[in-house]
Amino acid sequence: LGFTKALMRAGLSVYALQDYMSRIRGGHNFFEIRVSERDVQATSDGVHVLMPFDVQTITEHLGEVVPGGAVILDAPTKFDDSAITSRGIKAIRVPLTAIAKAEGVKIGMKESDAKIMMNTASLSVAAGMTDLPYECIEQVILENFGNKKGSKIAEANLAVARAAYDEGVKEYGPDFDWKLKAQPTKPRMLINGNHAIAFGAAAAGCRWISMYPMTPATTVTEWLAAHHKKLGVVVKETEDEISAILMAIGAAHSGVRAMTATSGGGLSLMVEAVGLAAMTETPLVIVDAQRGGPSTGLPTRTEQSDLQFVLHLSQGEFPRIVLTPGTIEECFRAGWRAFNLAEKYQCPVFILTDMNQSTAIRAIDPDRFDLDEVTIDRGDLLTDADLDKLTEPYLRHKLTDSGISPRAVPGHPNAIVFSTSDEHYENGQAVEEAPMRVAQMDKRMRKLELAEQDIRDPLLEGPEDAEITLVGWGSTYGPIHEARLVLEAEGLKVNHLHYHEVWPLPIARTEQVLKNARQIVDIENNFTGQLALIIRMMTGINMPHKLLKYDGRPFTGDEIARKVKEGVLAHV
Amino acid sequence: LGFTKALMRAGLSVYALQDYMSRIRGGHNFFEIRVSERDVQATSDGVHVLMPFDVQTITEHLGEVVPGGAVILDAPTKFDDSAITSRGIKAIRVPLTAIAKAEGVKIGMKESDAKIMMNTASLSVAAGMTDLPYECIEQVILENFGNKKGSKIAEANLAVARAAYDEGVKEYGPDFDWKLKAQPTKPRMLINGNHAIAFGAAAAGCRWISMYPMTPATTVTEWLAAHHKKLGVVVKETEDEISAILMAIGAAHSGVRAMTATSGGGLSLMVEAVGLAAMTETPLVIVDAQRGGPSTGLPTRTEQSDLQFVLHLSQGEFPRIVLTPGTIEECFRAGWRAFNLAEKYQCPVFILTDMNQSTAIRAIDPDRFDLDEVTIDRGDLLTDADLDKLTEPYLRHKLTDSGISPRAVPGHPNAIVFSTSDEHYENGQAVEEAPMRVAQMDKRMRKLELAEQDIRDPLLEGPEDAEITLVGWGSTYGPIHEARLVLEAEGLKVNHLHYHEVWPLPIARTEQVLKNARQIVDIENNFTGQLALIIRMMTGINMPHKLLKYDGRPFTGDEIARKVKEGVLAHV
Amino acid sequence: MSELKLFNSEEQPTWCPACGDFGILASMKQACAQLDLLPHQVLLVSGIGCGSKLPYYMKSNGYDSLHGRALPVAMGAKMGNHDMKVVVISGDGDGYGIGGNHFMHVMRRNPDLTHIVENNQVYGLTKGQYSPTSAMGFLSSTSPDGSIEEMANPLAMAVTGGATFVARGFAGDPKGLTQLIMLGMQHKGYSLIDILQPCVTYNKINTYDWYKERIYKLADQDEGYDATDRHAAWLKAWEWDEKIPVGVLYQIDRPTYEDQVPELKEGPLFRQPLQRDRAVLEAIKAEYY
Amino acid sequence: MSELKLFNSEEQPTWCPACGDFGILASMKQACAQLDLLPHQVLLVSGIGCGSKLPYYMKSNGYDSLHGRALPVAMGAKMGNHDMKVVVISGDGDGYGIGGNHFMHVMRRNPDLTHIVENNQVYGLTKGQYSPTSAMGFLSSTSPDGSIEEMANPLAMAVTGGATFVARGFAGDPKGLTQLIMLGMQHKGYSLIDILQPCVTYNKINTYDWYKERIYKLADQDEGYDATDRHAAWLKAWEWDEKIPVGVLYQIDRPTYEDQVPELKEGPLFRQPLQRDRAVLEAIKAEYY
Ligand SMILES: Cc1ncc(C[n+]2csc(CCOP(=O)(O)OP(=O)(O)O)c2C)c(N)n1
Ligand SMILES: Cc1ncc(C[n+]2csc(CCOP(=O)(O)OP(=O)(O)O)c2C)c(N)n1
Ligand code: SF4
Ligand code: SF4
Ligand SMILES: [Mg+2]
Ligand SMILES: [Mg+2]
Repeated sequence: LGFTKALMRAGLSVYALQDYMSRIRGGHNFFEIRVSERDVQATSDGVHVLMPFDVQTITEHLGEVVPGGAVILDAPTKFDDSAITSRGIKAIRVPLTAIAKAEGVKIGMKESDAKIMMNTASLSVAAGMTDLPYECIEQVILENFGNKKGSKIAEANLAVARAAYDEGVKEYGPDFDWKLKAQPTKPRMLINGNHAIAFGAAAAGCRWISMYPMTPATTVTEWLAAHHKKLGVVVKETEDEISAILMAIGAAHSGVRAMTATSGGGLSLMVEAVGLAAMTETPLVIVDAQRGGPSTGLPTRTEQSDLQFVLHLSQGEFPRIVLTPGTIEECFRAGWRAFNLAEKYQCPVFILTDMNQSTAIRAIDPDRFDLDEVTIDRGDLLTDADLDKLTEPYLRHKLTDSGISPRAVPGHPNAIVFSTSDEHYENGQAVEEAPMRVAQMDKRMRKLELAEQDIRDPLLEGPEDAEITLVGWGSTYGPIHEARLVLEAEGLKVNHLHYHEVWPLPIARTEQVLKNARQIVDIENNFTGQLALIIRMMTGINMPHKLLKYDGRPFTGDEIARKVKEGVLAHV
Repeated sequence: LGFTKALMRAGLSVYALQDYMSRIRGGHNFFEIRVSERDVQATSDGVHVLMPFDVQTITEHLGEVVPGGAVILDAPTKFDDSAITSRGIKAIRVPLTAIAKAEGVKIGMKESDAKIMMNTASLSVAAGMTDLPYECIEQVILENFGNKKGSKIAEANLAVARAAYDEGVKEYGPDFDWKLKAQPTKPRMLINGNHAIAFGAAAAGCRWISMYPMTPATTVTEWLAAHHKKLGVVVKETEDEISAILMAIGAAHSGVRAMTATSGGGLSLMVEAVGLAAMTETPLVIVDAQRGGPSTGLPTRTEQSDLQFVLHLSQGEFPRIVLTPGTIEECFRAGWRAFNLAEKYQCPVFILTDMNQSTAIRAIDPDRFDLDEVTIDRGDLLTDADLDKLTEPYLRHKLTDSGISPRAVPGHPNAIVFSTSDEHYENGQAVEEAPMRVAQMDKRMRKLELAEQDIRDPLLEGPEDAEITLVGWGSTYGPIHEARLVLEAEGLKVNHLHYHEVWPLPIARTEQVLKNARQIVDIENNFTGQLALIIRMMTGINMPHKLLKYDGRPFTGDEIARKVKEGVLAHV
Repeated sequence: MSELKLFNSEEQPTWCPACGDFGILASMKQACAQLDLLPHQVLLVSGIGCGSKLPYYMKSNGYDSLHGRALPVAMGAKMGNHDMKVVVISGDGDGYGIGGNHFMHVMRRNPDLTHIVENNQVYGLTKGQYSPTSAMGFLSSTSPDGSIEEMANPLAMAVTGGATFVARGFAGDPKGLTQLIMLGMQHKGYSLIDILQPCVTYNKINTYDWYKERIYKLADQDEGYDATDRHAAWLKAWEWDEKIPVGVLYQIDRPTYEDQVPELKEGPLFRQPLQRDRAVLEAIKAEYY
Repeated sequence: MSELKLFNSEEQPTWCPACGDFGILASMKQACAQLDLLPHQVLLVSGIGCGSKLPYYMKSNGYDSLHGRALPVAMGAKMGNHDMKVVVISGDGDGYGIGGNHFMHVMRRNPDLTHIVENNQVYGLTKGQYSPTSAMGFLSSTSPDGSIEEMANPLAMAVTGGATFVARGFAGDPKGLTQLIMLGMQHKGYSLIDILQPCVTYNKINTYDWYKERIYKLADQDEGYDATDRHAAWLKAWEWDEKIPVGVLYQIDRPTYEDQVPELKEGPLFRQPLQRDRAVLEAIKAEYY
């Protein structure tokens, strides 16, 4: 994170992706940096500096480094540099560990502890050879350690940084082509998708999250837990996901804006309760951070394979809303909008994100993280004042034209609130008779028609009259966006239809754009092309050309651009 | 049941549907009889004799009784007969309770106990007035009580029957038009769908069922429990549905043909484990007896609203097979075929039935309950002999062209069997690398392509060149079949496309029939027209005309025929 | 005390005549009235089962959830509004079987809930399968040769598992039961009230008479009994076949979960404003600069 | 005894250096070898978690199921083939948290399973949230002010809940642990072995030293201790803060579940033929005439 922050400070767009295996320590970790002046939305195939922290990484990721780029190695690393240099890439060996230990020992650290400062060393060398002002590094280190871990370690790191930085400037700077021209800029935020969602939820007045830990969703909760004092949010870890969603339903029934967050396996355990929320018309927000499936699958990899599941889970039929943010801004917006939609339509609202978006850190303009945009709409929620005026008995599930029944929470003398998972009369008592069953079913389903007008149209970027239309949803926004720019640069007329709110499906706009599209390419991080299937189910529009990736890795812009050109439209 | 059996013995086709509310006793129970010479597949709007056991029933079901028909009432019943007679229906008052008590007391029963024999009385009166030979009644009573509950009660019932029967013949027979002409016939079976499924499973060698009680699925288990000594089936009631499916998975992993049975709510709890079975390629049979949803919904009513759920449940993407029997014969076949498919494709197989089909009793020709048709195909299951020959290490998830990996069960010295819910190498060890992930994903999904050829085409009844094509699946077979005959009789050219094995969708045949169809009517017991949506998703074929019913009641043939004629093709 | 009739509902119970649940319903209403509560101050959260239908038949806020899931819903509702008297209604299959994990973990947390279990030692609504509290050898449609599972002892589990109030009642003794429910509702923390409830239709073993022959009131006899002694309570919980104790087996003081959640100090969570202080949010944004 | 190396796998454990799971893995292999078992005679069924990765690193039949779900899978597998030695591997969150309901009900049934719980009092694989066995006040990312839940006592629950063998081991004592695992695997019925397992990365409280300072071997001291006495075992299970007993707390004889299932008398279920006797099926058809 440190280096990325430094780059951002230097006014450069940064997108950093930390790749790690399903293990706690060890495993191969690396840090890749891609630098550019325009807003970067995705990892690129072109890495300029690779800082591997073990040998395995070099072999695995060398291919991504561009000619003229560099790999920074700890001097003693056992590896045949020719494998690197033969590709026209510099193999830069610096005694990273040695520097780290040396500086560490000076201030009386154990060698073993000092060792980890080699990361600081490696990043500082990179900074040095790319002419990044030393102040950037210094500033970041002070923040990272100075406050948190006590100034002693901070100084040790600074010493390491200084030494390594100078080495970078002196030894390798001269013949390294890629330079980071720092440019003045206003401060920007460096944040990942899960924090953006949690932040959005907090801004919307969420005061309850009950959950059970599951990667990659846990950080949503951990963020709220870390800020619970500031925000007055109650965080409850439960015995399992069944309890997690049920407690959220209970809190919501009492009138609190409540949510839960999980990943596929946990969502599978929540299925029955989602139906309960729908039947009792309880507003509920559920975050599903997708990962490679099925089952435990690829727990630390990314995928977009829960869309159909989320649309059809639980027995019977009921309205639900599904948001699929694809950028930090959209994550933030989904975070607060979900609560408004949940209370307006008194139904479950899903926020679908994925491993890639949950963990990928991006630098954005704080203004795009727009607090003024946040509105709070509790829908038809009866206030004490409203209830004071109530004369006839309160009917929780009153039949209305809109399908929305004025909602009271338990506690007011004028309104006994009764609800059940059984089909019910307007007053909530269980019903068997056909007419009321039909009326209540129709009432609930009417809410979906209304919600369709509330759902935001997919984003269309690029010319209306494009030759190629790229279709995607969620976290593929970044790489598809990049690909579109690449293809545009090559003179192709390409546009991009991005679904950030997918259900109820915005049918009108979908037909408007896709019926006239010349050639459509459906791009999804899954095997079956789930969005394409849903669009065909609802509109009949078929998208035979698909670019589907299900190896647990996110797309890159270059990859999409290349495949679209090559016309490789089958499974990748 | 007793009377229906009597009718069947008399060689008449019988379809009896016991309607009851979500309560144990009390509530309004009734018995309706419809008589016909041809094979009856569904309840009819035309009831000939209604035997209500309380007043509520009369008012609710009088409308179904045909003019000239009769309602048999207990003499003291408080009810204004004119409401009945005004419709040209006979109100037949017999001192049912009195007769019952009288005869009961004779043999020293408590009056309160004797009272229930009024059912026998009521049925016997009906038998008498319709000229059904007394022997039929006698025989049935002897079976029902004689053996089970001790001859004393049997005799009491016989006495009641005799008295009531004579009364029926003498007093009401003369001016009652509907007569049951008993005709000699070979013995037939009177059985419901759940028993047929359980029977099929038993015939296929199912030796394990773990389950948690849930209406209307429980009778599948109860049937196996009642026959466990004869069949050597182990029945395990568990703490919840999660445990139920997991134990079945464990037993299947050990090499046993294992199953579980539940309804929507329980299925919701099984979702995560279905993914486990798919990922570890464990053969598993799951019966889902649908009822009115969502959530607890209409627990004792029927619906077909779990189809989309079953096709998309659990995170990620994996192959599954879905059977949707619509007749007793198809239930029996699904019962045994499911195990062959599960072991051939090493994946979860669902049998979707519903409340209506689970409980509705029908008389069928024992030959149609065909034991010779039953085959046992364990797919690529390695025998001890195979394994003895094994030289190289055994690979549970070997990559093959067919996608099917030869399956060994744990226990043989030559084959260490290792499996995991994580994505894995061929030997079962967890994998992170992209190429093997892709290879395993492709391998699993290939099984679905193969299965598609194994799945039976939908049944097409009626002329190829029909003006109207009625499309349905599962338990709507009966009423749609009836409707087709009715419409045919009125000179319309109608055919019926019935899906009894729905996934993988038999696309070729579907397109062949529906692409050429003139006017299609999709008929489903749900709100959204789920089969129609799936067909559109997979073929693009749209069926705008829908006859959808979601009030918890099954369709009747007359109802469908009428609605199709009226062109009422919107929600009913 | 408030008026009993305030809690009467128009709904006709669909329970079998003489079902033990009638007595429990009566005692519930009595207890609420005698505690001077009003219908809108009470929230009954139930699962699914015969016993779980109780909220339909009593006028008060009610939420009939899912089979086995009443406890977590109730805890969430209580956390959302801790001014509400929240009572959980469940059956033995519901509360101890499918709902067992919530039972085990919610009691450790000690939220101020009263958990009533209508324990008829059978699955009633689904027509008579054995339940976790059915005795070994119990015959049912799923145990045709008799159950071969050791019967669960929910009271001993509760005493061991962290419940701060553990009691047993009998549906055949409305007066005593009313007292017990009142004590449970007055207790600050998680209170379990396991109620012996004859199922006249599917449990022909544990009948009114069967229970009457065995039960004795803790108060009557064990004068020396100390309900604050966890050890004594555990031993008492094992009395069954010959004599069955009814009354409060165990009761101690421990802070409730709500007491320990700082956010609830400013009053019920649902009353707290949604709008967050702009400065606070800006400060958090700054963390990311 | 069979050869230890037969159980060695090629896989490199991904556990953190010095993780307590290494010791448990070593003892598992030792126990199997000393019991003269061969890899194909053993089936390890695990959940998901750091500890649940154990089967990857030991050569034998293995089935890594779902988080919290190992027990029912294992019981099903055992019922399908009761000649197989089935061992369940789980973590504290896995076995007592999300898997709590299976824990509670499977032990009542007493199938012949050995249930090993690698209890590090924290959620390891998900990077350090508190677990049901975390102490009150335990600081973690989901309990920033310290846990406010009474810590679960799985041993007392097992003694109360019907387990027929209840033991505690320590990952830091491979010899003693091997012995314990052997005893558990030799026991006919459900045996729980709760293993104190230091998580060096996320549990900085319950470290090797913390445990070493407290544990004592039941055998060494309590000479007079009678492990067949449920009551004594329950009391023993409460010793914790100052001194922590390791060894067999409780062991009794009770028929296993398999013993009571008539269908299993003719040998393993999976060996029984699928083809049913035609006459039997025809007879059943006749019931419907
Ligand atoms: C998930 C789920 N599984 C099963 C059922 C079916 N079911 C309804 S009530 C019940 C058990 C009833 O027994 P108990 O909880 O003891 O209550 P009782 O009827 O005896 O009062 C069952 C299994 C359900 N509604 N939901
Ligand atoms: C249904 C489900 N919920 C959550 C998770 C995420 N998860 C994996 S392991 C784990 C807990 C690990 O703790 P524990 O069981 O104590 O094992 P340890 O890692 O400490 O050995 C969790 C919550 C999951 N895999 N599945
Ligand atoms: S079945 Fe049993 S518990 Fe249910 S209502 Fe009837 S008597 Fe009561
Ligand atoms: S996180 Fe803890 S339990 Fe997991 S491997 Fe590391 S030390 Fe072991
Ligand atoms: Mg019960
Ligand atoms: Mg743990």
